[in-house]
Amino acid sequence: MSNIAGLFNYWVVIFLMMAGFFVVISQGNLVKKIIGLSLFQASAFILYISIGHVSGGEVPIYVEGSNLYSNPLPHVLILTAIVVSVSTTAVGLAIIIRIKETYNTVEEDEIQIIDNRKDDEDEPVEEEHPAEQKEDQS
Amino acid sequence: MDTLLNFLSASCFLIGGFLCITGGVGLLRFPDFFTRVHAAGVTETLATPLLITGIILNQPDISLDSMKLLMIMLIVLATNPTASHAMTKAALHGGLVPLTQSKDDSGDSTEKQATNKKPSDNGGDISTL
Amino acid sequence: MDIALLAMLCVTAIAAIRIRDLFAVTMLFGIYSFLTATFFLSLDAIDVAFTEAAVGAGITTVLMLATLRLTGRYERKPKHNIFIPLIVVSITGAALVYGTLDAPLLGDPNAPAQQHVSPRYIEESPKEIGIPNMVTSVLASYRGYDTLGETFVIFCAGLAVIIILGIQDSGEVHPGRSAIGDQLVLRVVVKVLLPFILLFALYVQLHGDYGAGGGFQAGIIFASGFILYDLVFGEGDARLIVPPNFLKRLAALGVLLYAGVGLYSLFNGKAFLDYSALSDNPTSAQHIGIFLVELGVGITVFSVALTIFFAFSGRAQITVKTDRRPPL
Amino acid sequence: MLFAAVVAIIVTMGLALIRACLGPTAYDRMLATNMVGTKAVLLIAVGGHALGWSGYADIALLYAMINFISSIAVMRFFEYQKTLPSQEDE
Repeated sequence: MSNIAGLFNYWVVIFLMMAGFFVVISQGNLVKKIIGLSLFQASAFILYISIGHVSGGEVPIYVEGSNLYSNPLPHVLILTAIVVSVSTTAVGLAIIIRIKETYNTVEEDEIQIIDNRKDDEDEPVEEEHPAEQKEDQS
Repeated sequence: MDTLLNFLSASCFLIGGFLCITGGVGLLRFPDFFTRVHAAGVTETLATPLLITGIILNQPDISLDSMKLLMIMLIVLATNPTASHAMTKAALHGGLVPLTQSKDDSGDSTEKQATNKKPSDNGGDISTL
Repeated sequence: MDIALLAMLCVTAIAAIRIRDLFAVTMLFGIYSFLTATFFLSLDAIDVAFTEAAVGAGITTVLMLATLRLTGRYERKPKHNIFIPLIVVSITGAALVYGTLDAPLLGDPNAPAQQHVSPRYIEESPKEIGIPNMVTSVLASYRGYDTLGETFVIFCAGLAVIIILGIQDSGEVHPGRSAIGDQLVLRVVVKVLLPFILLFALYVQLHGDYGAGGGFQAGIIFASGFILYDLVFGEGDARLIVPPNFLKRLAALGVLLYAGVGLYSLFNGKAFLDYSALSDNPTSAQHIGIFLVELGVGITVFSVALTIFFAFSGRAQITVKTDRRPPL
Repeated sequence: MLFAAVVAIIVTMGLALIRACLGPTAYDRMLATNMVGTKAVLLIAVGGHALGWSGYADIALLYAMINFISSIAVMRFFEYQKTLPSQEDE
């Protein structure tokens, strides 16, 4: 019984992780994929913090006369990881915006279809790219 | 004095908790958006000060934490009604129609915006309950 | 309380999978971040809760919404079968669950993770570094290299977003044009609230040694103050106050400040990022070093977050104007 | 009494979460999201006081601010997006 209570956290984390993973591999929309990735990341954070938790321990801020603290190391790792994750998410979203502007869709299947069509006939590619560059310079 | 404070904080917690739940039930059960705003906004605005006053009264003495809690109370009191108000205005502007007006009245002079609503957005909400 | 929070997390995740309205999914993601942060708090990770609340619920949601505005709100129904992904996910999940059976129980003080370097941090850092918050001392002093690397990653992410999306100067934007800026109540409340948000950010920055907080959180909160201003008072108004060109330099300045502290100690005959070069008294040297480093981190995070937001919202403007070209 | 208040807040959070999942219109979801945020602030304040966490007030303060910012952001972007198609039509 104590086993179940002690491992319950991990199981929920695994469930959440798999939910994120499922979104990433099964959904076609790129924005939704990014959201799934974020879900996955958030659950990985929970896993780390769960590992660092010490029952009866205190917040790792030194107080006179107390000597049982939670492990500060996972907190440090995850603190920086959260900020890094938002930066990477931002880069991913930026790429999605460019994909939308080039292909006019964010659905994976449609992008693939357009890509295949471009491989067959190279003309549309040549037409599309100068237009993009002009927009950048303006 | 102590018992009085304890009694006061306990009643604050009780009433605050009760108001919370009423707000939640209202949010879930009321028929359309504007009544739900009413349920959520009004109860939250009273429940938050009650609960936070309860915490402040429950603390052994006045400390920095009490001041911070007071700040929280002020901020929630300022932002929560504002958010509700802005949301209601946005909804009205975005084409939701209050329940009191039937669909024919929605072209009033006050709500010209209501006419160009998007069916995909509010198609289901009036007929849900 | 923990179990209730975990259950709500699961419900949110499932709902996020099922709903096709991406706006709703983004809002659910905001709720998810709030719940995660509350859960962190109940696991004693106060600094992490701080960061997750500011980043997950604040910045990430805003960025996702800004993207959705450009890419469209509704997701199409996926065409292919969902059973293969479901099987893959189930197998992976089962393997992971099997792996946890040997894992140490939650809160076990004798778990391997609690044995290695952490006792040293916990016992020595209040004496060696002289500040109560162990997370800050590990972050900025013991693992200073790591944090320097993370700061560079954030800086590079800002650069990448600028390269991909481009960023406009104030001349090309429309100050005062905003859909909700005409709400008087909102404007007044935001005007009153803004100084407090910025003040709170400074408090978090400077109080990080003693309580929860530090450069990462303060930078994000400071940036979200400006983002709030930009949201309510219209596109470009914030850009007049903090021009994007200035922001780019500010981001570089933060990283340079951090690296400069390291170089300073290097030129004084100590190891890179060895703070004892900064002062004769080792404890006060650590104080000065941590202050400078956190300041550098705060400046970088603030300017990168704001740059990314400007890039996203500025992009929205361009596409509105040029989206009329025929689809492929 | 503290315990009762914590339970009440958690129950309310759950109810608001259900509304956020069901919500027929996007505005309902906004409202429910806002409410979950406010309830999270209260949960941290009351629960932190009950369980004796240190420094919970800072976090609750931050939550109150961020909650406001994110609900404003949702409104702004949502509203803005809705006006786009009508502009295109004209």
